[in-house]
Amino acid sequence: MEQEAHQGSNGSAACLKVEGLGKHFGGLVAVNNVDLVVENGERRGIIGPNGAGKTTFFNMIAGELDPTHGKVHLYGEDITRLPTHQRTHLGMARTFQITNLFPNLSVLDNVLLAAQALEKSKFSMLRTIKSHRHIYQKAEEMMGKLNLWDMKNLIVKDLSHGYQRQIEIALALVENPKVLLLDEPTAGLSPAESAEVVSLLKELDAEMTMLIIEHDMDVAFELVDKLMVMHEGEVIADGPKEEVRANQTVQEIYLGHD
Amino acid sequence: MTDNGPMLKVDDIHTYYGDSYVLQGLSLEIAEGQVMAVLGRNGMGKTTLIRSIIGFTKPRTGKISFDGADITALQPHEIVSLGVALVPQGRRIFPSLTVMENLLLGEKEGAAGSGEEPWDTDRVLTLFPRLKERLRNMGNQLSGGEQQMLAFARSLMTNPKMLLLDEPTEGLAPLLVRAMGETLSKLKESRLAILLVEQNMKFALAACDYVHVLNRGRVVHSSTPDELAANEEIKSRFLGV
Amino acid sequence: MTFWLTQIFNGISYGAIVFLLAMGLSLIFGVMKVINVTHGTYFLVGAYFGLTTLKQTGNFFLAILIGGIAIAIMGIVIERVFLRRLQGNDLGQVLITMGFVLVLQDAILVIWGPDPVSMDAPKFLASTGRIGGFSFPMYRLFLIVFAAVTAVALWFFESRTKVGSSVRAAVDDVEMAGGMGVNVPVVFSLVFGLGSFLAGMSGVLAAPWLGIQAGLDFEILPFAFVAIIVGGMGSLKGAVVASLLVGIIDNLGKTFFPEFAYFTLFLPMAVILAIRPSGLFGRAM
Amino acid sequence: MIRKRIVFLVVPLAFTLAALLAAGPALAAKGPIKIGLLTSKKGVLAKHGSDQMNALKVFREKFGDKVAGRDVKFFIEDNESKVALAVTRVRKMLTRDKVHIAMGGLFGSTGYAIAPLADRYKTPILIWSCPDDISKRKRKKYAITYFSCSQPMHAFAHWVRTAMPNIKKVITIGPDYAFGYESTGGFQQVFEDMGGKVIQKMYMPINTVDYGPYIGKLRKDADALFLTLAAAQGLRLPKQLKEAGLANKYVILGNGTNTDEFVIDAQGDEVLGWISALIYSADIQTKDNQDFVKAFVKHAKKDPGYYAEGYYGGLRLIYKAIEVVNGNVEDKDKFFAALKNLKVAKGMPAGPRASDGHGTFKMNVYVRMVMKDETGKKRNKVLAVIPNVSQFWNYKPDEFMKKPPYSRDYPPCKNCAK
Amino acid sequence: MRGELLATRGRVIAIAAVLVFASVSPLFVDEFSVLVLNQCLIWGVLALSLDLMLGYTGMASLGHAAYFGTGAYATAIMSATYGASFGEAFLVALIAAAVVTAICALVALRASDVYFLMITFALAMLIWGLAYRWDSMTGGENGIAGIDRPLIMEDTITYYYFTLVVAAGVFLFFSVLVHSCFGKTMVGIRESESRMRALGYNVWLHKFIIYMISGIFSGLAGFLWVYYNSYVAPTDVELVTSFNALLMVSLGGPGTLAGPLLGSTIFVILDNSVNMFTERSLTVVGCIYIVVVLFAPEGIMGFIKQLRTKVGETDNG
Repeated sequence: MEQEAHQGSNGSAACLKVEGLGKHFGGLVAVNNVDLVVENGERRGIIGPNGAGKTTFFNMIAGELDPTHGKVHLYGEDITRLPTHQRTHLGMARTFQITNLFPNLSVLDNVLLAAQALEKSKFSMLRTIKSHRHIYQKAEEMMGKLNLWDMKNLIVKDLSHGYQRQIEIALALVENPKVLLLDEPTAGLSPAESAEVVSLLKELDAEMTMLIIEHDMDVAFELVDKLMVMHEGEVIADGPKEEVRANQTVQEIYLGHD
Repeated sequence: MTDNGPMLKVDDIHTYYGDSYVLQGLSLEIAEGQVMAVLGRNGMGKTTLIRSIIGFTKPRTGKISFDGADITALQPHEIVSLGVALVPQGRRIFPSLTVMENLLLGEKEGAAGSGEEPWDTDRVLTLFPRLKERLRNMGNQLSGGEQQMLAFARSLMTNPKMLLLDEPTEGLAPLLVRAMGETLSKLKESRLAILLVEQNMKFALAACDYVHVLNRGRVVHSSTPDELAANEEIKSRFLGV
Repeated sequence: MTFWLTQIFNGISYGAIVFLLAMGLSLIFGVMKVINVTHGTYFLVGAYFGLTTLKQTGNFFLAILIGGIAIAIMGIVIERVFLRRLQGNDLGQVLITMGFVLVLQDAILVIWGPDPVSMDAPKFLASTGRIGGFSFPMYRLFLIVFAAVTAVALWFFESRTKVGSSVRAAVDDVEMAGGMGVNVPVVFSLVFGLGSFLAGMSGVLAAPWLGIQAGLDFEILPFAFVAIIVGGMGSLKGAVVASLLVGIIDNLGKTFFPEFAYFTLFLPMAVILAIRPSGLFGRAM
Repeated sequence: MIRKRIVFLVVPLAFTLAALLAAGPALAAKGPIKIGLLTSKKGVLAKHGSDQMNALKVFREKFGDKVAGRDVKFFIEDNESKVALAVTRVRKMLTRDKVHIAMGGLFGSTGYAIAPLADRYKTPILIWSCPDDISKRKRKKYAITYFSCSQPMHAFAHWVRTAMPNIKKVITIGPDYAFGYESTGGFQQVFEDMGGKVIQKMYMPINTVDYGPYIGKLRKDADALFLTLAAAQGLRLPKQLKEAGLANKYVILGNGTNTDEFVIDAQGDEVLGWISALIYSADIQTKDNQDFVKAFVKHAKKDPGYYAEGYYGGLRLIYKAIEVVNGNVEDKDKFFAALKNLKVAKGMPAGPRASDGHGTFKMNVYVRMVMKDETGKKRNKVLAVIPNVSQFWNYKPDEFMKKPPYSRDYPPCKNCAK
Repeated sequence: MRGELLATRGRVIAIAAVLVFASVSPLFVDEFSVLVLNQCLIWGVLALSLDLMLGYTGMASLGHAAYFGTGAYATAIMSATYGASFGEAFLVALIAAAVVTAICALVALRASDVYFLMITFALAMLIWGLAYRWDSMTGGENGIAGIDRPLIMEDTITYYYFTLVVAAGVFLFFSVLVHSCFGKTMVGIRESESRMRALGYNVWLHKFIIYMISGIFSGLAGFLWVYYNSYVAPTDVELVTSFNALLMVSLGGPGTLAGPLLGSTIFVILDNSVNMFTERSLTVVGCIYIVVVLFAPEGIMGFIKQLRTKVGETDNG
């Protein structure tokens, strides 16, 4: 019912549709029967306390985990059992909550690896990435945009956490994804750095659909239109952000004040 | 001994996790019977603090002493035997042990002199009656809430002088969170020192006597819970609420 | 019928030796994640220790005990001094255990010389038993019983004692076991000592049957490896079932397809690996 | 910076080069006569190797390091019981040490692996293991064998048919490589030509640990087992036969390696009564042998076996050949011709040798039975001596060589199917 | 930029120096030294192939003797049993190595870490079992003898130069490979598999390809070895061969191309000379294993790198 209403209101097809998704680990129900519809160009947040099942849910959408039950559709195509790397080819990209880069490579090599991920040339055994002009330019452009170009030759593990978080996003963006999944993009950042990331994300192409897990309410409110609140593996609220904020249960269990 | 100094003293520790520099000169003290909350957003070093105290991740420099003894370089089991108990994040129940075995694993005589009745299976099961029905189940057959109770219960079985709680309310239903708060206040009466690391600010502030806020591996704010509750700036800057 | 009985009995008795060896390997792998290539050489050195004891005292059962204890001590020293610093470095651990294989093989040459030697079982075990038309060596029956008793004892130790549950806890989550007050370094030494003990003991037990001879270590080690790979590393049940399978398959394979004698043994292993990489009873990785 | 880099590379490289050169030969025009000896000091054949090394000691004690007026230098290489390594080691003797002759090889297969090196480096090799075909169909210009694996077995089969006519049906068991095939094949050939029947043939890997499966398959209607055991098989199989209660069920015949002196002390009483044949026994009652045994016991504290005598005897042949050419071993063709046409009547513990002109020697074959002497020590008592045995037995060499070489499948087991 | 150029120039000079040394030295040393150098090259090819997996991609294989052995046996069987020519044997050896590697990779790639070690180990035992027992094909314990090189390569020095050209070719190809697009993905997989997947790489496929390359080139080393030794036996396929290959890589320095070559050179020279000085060669090699693991986990190249950074630091300061 609600899904139809969503589709009707914009006339656009759902970009991401999740039906009855669930994941059990032994006796533990991490995610239970979650439905979610994200429309094209929509920015949707998922919030909830630690252990609510957000990351498990997220990983099932990204393909890192196989759901116990339920389905995931991307642009109408069933991707429930599709391996992660193939989802990327459908236009999906993600970031990690715990920074997940190539620590012993330079910043440039990190971004280049991302930039060639969807190119056939990644199998080329005789030519360097740098000799593929368009890949190099793609990386250069993205790094320029994020002010990372100056540090292109630095080794990632030597950089500060703040820069690493930015590279984390750069790797996801360099392939121009249609759907961007962000797992706590500002985790561990100072307010100033956090604000930078927020403004960076806000400036992104408005057509890009985003699904954001956030812990930081301010970040979530600034970035998204709609919020889904998870708790103990279930959805306890889903709707426009103001509505969710006002929700009594949400107040009670998540925001931590009455 | 304990009367003169703090139960736990963390003095300017610097801890690295792999290549990343997590705790950057952190200091704090907890007295006997005190419930100390440590708040902070993800990635600020809360769990690393717990890991440093219990001996999982040793600080590169700095000193941690417990009950008058320097524990900085001790093995985890030695630290536990001095009277520190851990309720870890994610519960970390042993899946191939039954509930009963999980409990008995850490069973240990308590430190004498507290005057308190020592913790044994009967007493912890009175505190968490739900575990009673599941004693023969394997650790991985429990629900999330039950696992959390078990994690709590087994840590008490070591009859500790101090509890390290790493997000004990993670993933618990409101009813259970409330029960957890009650349990904490009961434990506090028995003069147990408690270090509580939390994301759930409401729960933490209600349970603690004193609160530290962590940011990037350092304590950036210390006050009573009421003061912090009133300090909107600190809350929004460092806790994101 | 007698033919089949004999073949299966032989298979089981060989499985008994393989079990004793494999169980130690499996324990060590389960708790420490060390692929202990030295294990076969422990078996051989244990046999030599047993031999020396038997020569000195004439007591076969004391020889079994001393063979086991000597190797247990050796294993504990190697674990404490070398393997412990390499925790988490899988490859380093494997390579260093290979280094010890070579050093120990050389030590055998120096200490006991290159002579192949044999060891006599006590008289009462050296006879041939007979049930109807089916005759069998008593010593093999003794091995089967011995292995069965050991399996039960290990099971009891693992599932019914406090130390046993500490070991299982360490298999599940070493760090958290330490966080519960389990003395992990001691558990490691204990497990390595127990595993080595089993290896040394099985060497002595096998000696009256297989003889003692340079090269025996690498003749028997593959069987133990197949057993723990098939059974699942760290699993007692797996080691029992797989050792019996290995013994019986090896026997029937050699009987019916002598040219593919090893293939009949290794192929089922490869198939099981392909379907269940963690073995029949191993925990999923 | 670059200079430093070069230093880093050049230094180790220079060291390598220096090491290679330093160890290289500083060849004088006519130094000592160099004899290369291959043995096994490690692995499953380590014991055989130690017997060989003791025999070398006895030999040097007796004949010294001087022959035909020239000094002799020995180069010993250890192939660690690995055939593939034997190739590398022999190659080293021939190229680095530039030995004038090499001797050695345990395992029949080693002989086949190293024989081609003789021709390649035009250096005589006395192949000490007994690869049949090197003196038959796969002859080399510069390789000669000490004897041929099937040679004693031909004679033995003849003896068995003559002396023990009741033994008609035999099961053969042997290790699954050249030595096993040739020993078994030689026995079967003559045994069946003389009306006996081989009713079951089994080959098993040398590293077989449990013989249960093979023992379980033994046919009950045989009169005797013919065993060929190598390395540790001699320890395990007798025990396991006894365990299975079969030790007394069959007459046990076999190759002399089964109860060779290298292993006989370690074997139990289950081998008592075993009858075997080989080119040697410590029990040979000649003066030459008694002297040899005495000298050997002094070094080894045990009796010599065929591994010991063979090494000693082989060295004796080499010295003889050197004497024939008056120490002029540099003329390899002449030297090898001398070796190939050698006749030695005296001083050989195992009796006289005479070249058969086909690349190996004629010699005595001893039929032995394991018995205890008055001190309770097990010995290979000589039951019979078959003198001057040729590798072709009494077949015609040309016809013999038209047949396929002994192998896993030859001679075929005509009487095996039930 | 300058530093990079300098480094490249240094590398080129170093490679040239080694090449010159390798091509000139045989003219000045005795035949045995040429044989030893030849061994260094052949084991070097094996070590390089293994390093592609171990050092660059982070996949530690405990069973490379299997692919080496497949190449070796295929060559021997073709040459000795079927009388195939050098070229035919070459083709069949590589195809056989590829097929066996593909099958093993399909099984082994289902596991990772220590389980991967275990499975590659088990698969190598299977191949050894075949070599040891499949008598009618492999000659079992006898091995296969009498593999003759073509007449033009009969000579030790000629074959050495042939091996040198092949090894140099392999080195050249590998150095292009590790710097290529695909080479970067290898390092990416070593650094973070999950990130590679999230970026859209079919990590399994990449690992499979790397495994294949590594296996085929190991087979090539086996091919070279058989024509070198004219003989193949089950001991060439046994566990110790796999371990020695790992030791060579670890000794020289995993994740570098010079390392495996250096490691194999040192190992081969030691292996051929240690028993000239002592009877206790087993202990010596055993101690090398232990010392490398404990004190030189990054191998000699890692040590040199450290030293260089130190020298560089004192230079600047």
